[in-house]
Amino acid sequence: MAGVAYYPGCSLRHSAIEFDRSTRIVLESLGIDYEVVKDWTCCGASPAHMTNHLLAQALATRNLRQAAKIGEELLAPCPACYQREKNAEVEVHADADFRAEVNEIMDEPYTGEVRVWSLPEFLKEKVGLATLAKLPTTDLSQLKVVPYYGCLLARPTELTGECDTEQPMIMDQLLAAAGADVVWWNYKTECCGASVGVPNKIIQQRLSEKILSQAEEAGADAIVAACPLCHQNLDMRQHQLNDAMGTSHHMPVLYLTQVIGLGLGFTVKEMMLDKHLIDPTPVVERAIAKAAEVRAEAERKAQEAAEKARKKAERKKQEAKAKNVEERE
Amino acid sequence: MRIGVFVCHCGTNIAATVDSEGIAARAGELKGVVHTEDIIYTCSEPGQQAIQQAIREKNLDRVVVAACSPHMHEVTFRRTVEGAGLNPYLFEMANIREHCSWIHADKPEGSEKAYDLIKMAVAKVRDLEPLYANEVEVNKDVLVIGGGVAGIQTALDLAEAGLKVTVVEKETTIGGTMAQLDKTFPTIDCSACILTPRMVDCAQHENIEIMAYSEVDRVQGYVGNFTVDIRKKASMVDWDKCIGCELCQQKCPAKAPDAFNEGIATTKAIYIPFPQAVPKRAAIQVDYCRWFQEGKCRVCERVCPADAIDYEQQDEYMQKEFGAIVVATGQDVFPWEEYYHEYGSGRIPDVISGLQYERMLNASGPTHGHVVRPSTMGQKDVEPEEPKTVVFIQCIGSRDESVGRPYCSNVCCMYTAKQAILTKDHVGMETEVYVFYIDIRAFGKGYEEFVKRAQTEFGVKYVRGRVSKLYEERGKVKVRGMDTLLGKQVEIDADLVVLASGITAADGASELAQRLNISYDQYGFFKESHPKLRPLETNTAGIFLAGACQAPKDIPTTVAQASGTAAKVLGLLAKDKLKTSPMIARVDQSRCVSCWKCIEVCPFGAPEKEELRDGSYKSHIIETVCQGCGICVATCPVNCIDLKGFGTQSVLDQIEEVLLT
Amino acid sequence: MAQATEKATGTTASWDGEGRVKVVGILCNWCSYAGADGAGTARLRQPFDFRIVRVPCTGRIDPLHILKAFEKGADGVLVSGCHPGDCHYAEGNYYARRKLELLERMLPQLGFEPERFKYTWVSASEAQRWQQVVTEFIKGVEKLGPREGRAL
Amino acid sequence: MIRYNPEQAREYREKLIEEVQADVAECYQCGNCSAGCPANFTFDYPPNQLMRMLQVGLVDELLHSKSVQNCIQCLTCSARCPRTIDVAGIIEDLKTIAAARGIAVPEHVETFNHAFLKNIARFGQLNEALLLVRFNLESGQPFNDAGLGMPMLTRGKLDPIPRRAAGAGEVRRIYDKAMEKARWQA
Repeated sequence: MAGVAYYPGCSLRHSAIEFDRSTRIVLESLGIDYEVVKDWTCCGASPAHMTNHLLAQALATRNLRQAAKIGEELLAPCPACYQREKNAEVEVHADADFRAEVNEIMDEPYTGEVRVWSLPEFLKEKVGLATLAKLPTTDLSQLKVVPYYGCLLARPTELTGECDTEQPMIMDQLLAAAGADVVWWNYKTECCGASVGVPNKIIQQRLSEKILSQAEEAGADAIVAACPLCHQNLDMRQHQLNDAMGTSHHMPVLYLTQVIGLGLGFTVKEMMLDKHLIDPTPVVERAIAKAAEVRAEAERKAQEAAEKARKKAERKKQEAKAKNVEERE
Repeated sequence: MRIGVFVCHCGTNIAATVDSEGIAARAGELKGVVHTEDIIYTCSEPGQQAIQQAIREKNLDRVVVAACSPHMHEVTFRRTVEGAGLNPYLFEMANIREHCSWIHADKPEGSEKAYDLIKMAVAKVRDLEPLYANEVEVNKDVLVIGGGVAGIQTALDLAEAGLKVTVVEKETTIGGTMAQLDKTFPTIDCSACILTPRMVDCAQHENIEIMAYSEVDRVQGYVGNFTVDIRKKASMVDWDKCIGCELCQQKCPAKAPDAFNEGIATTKAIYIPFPQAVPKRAAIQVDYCRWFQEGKCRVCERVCPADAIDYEQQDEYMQKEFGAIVVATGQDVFPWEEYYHEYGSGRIPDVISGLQYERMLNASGPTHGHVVRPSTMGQKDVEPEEPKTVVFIQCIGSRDESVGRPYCSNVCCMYTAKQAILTKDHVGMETEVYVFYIDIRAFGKGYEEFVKRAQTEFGVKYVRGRVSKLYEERGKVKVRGMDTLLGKQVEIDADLVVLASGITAADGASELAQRLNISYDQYGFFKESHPKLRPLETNTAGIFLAGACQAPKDIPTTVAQASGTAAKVLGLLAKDKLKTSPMIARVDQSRCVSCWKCIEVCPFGAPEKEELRDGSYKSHIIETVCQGCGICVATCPVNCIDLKGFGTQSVLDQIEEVLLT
Repeated sequence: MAQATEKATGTTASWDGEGRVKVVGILCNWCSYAGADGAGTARLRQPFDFRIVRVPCTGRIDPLHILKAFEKGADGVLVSGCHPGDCHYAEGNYYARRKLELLERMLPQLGFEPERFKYTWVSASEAQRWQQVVTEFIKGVEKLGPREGRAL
Repeated sequence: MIRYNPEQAREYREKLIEEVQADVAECYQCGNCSAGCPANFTFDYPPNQLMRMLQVGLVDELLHSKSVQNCIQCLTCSARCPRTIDVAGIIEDLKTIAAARGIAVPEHVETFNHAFLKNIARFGQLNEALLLVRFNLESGQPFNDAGLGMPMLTRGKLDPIPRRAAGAGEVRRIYDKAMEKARWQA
């Protein structure tokens, strides 16, 4: 498979560095060769498209142009970047006039046909659930997780490739394949208020609080997200939110690739769990330990059963012998 | 040849974009046209008289009327010319309204096109010849497909009038959806009390044969003479022996989903849907029967006092003859779980459909009429809990393009009002009852008053707005909605949420339509022949519609339509012989090469090998069997078959005439 | 009887006028013809350059009818019947499909642009679809313009 | 007493059909968009009323509304609209119009967007630390998110030393040209 262009995006450089690292490690261990887009720049995020459509599409298209130098495919792990890039892909490829308009304000024109992938879609299509399910070495069956898609991985379906905006499934499937215990809940796609986390806290706090309490309601050990902004709001701002709302949530928030990585046998350290403000390490280690116990218990039971069976057979043989003896006499 | 051309104004319907007077005048130049005339309303009495008068005075031998669609008035004008002593098949219509004046704005354009259409009609009428209808014997038995209230009503009306009726019902009992209901709006009288006596009447009527648990596999023939293949599905119970004592059901150890109770309760693998079932006979759901699944059990066989159980039973196939068919296959409830994921996709136990709630309200239902929260039902050491707050949401699968149902389901507003009232009545006036609605459709007799009662007398709170999401929190169902009149979001902690699921076409409706050769709309509802003038007939002569299979309907409308349909059937079968259309195929035997291709392709078996005096065999069309589709005409390699009324020459001449410059 | 005649007899709207194309439609009586009726009742605007011949069933259509139309100077021919499975005569439209498939493949051999012939399915309840089908088809023919050398 | 504005209604209906493929005339006021809107409590008009205002042409009121500013573009309204109207798309379009007309609404969103764009126009890639500082100054709330600074720094989640990315120059040019064009159009 030709190398895929990798677009980290601004958040993954610093605030979401663990998402970046875990993603790269997982990609590498799955034998996917990728190359970071040369001289990539910000996709414009919501501020751009809330301000000026042409600006938004041009900023995104510039990155498509850079990606085209690597190949026909672009992987953008950050859903915010993904949607901006995908949006540009769709409009620019479909509308020649608009492409011209965009090219007009860029230094060099974009002539390519780059297809943009979201992380979950990429893993599902390129690796495949069946293959992925064979790989895990660490047993996560005791880790109860609720997949949180947020807005950008669920809406609109035309961009996300999901079949349904209310019940997206890709993350569920990937997590299940990674061996985790996926819990159904009502809040997969409710907005966390990401885009206004900084300027309009009150919105973000109200929304994020609901998500945290719903996750608790569902009895989850951790929320799994695949978006730096959701993560920022749910993890980094959790204390802030507790103070503001007078709640006492303590809900770890993991990145999708961190869970997959853990399943693939990478350590808590390698997956950079220590980067989180709500440290997921205890939960994860407890789950792994519990899984071990459960397995041991199961094995013990199996042995006992085997033992019983053996004894029973033994007894039968004895009786049979005795019978024969009687008959002879 | 003396052709008369009559151009209609249809008030301004045509005249607004077509210069009827002008083109009438121009039509005089056409070959064979000896009389032209423009008339304000040609279909009116003076209009028709004008035609007849012209035929007599100018002794016309061909007539063209340029007006609306032949589907509208061809029959009318055939009668008109016949009235003036002209053969009705020497007449042709030019459709200058639906196909011209109504789709064009520019008058010169409209007039030009209308004139072309008249040219074509004139060209065709030149090729026409007098035709004479044949007569066929009529079979007076009637098939009614579907044993719901519509089918029951039609069957009883027909049987009372002395016709033999066969009712084919796919379930093990007749009664349909109405049998599931508790009460009916706007009178709140008991559904069973009205329906079950009628069901019994059906069963006991000497002229009615009920074939329950059966399906229509194939329909052949034509009006007056249909041949229908019916399959009686294997119930694994000999119904001649079964006495409906329910002993098997009591003793059967295998649980099975209870379709009649909409899945809110379970029944047994061998079951009788409900106590008043007609016929009251047991059937085995083999998918859940231990004997069929695990090869052991046979309890029912042991306990059956009539020894009616027959594990080897197979489907029975039979063929019957009918003169007319009434389709009354009803509707299904919209499967909201598959579409409304924001409402929990059916994973939230206390969110149920209207029909499920109806079963709960029903005294013969799983809770014997007690309203309880499903989440507290049928569990050990959990006391079933009555809801204190009940929320109804309307327009579920209605008026909702996002789920492909833009139409209004017609009954939900009213059944919601009814259920809201019954909730107050069953659980107590102190219960909080909310109804989220977009618009209230209370169009029927006494309906608006009924909704008003719900609001005033029973204090049901109507909230104008829709609900965006349902989710569980601390044992309640959170209802996140909007009160558009306040302009405020509302959140309600509900104990029970009832979704007013709309009406969707019955499962397999389109397949049945194809078997019957009747048309259906994009939602799967069967299409009437004309929405206003022929609402009970289909496009296929001899096949009629009754009830919700045609469009969402409530009980009063359904029953009214069902009786109307019965009247239509009686009208048809009152005659001993039926005139058949003479516009059928004809073989020129002198050119037939006996290749029998016509016999191969005919869907009706109209062509036959006829022995001539010289002992040779030539193709011959059985006139009463031919339906006039013309497939054989287009197939015959030597063009020795032609279609009367749609002759090959007439088709070519229309094309040539209109393209002529 | 009201309107004056001059306007209509004016040749402005003649079917042979500048930029006009001549398109003939052969429609099944039970579905597409009724669908076109529905479109009219709903006042759905449609192109002027179209004339309809009604037949009881597309199964009655002989490919020769279409060739004849071209021979007589049609710039395009549109055939429309019942959706497969919905034929009023059970299987007429299947026979039509077989014949017209072949014709469709043959026409380019005779030097016809594929856009000049189309056969499709429009049911009696698909008024809007009818408007769309006929409008698009005629747009296609207009792109090509009148056929050079009227004869086949 | 308000006056309907049929001209504006017509103009914007056509504009939105053209630009967002969404027809406000299709709205039958079921209120689903408002019911699900997570930011509604900060709005002065709920989404369904925005749609109504478009239907009758009260566009200026609309462009000056908090609702248009505070919409967080989560697309819940679009996803659940029974008439499949892209409500969020419509609001986004209104946002850009408001921005182009330089309509100032007493909310910080506009300030934040502005600070954000300036930031990337300067560095090419977003520098979160600087964005925060700049926004806090401009919005007059110096200690906003101050609590996050330390933990993020210690976890290497903040980049104190801003570096210009290679593409920064082009981003700046794109920014200027696009904004120029918009101003000129408005």
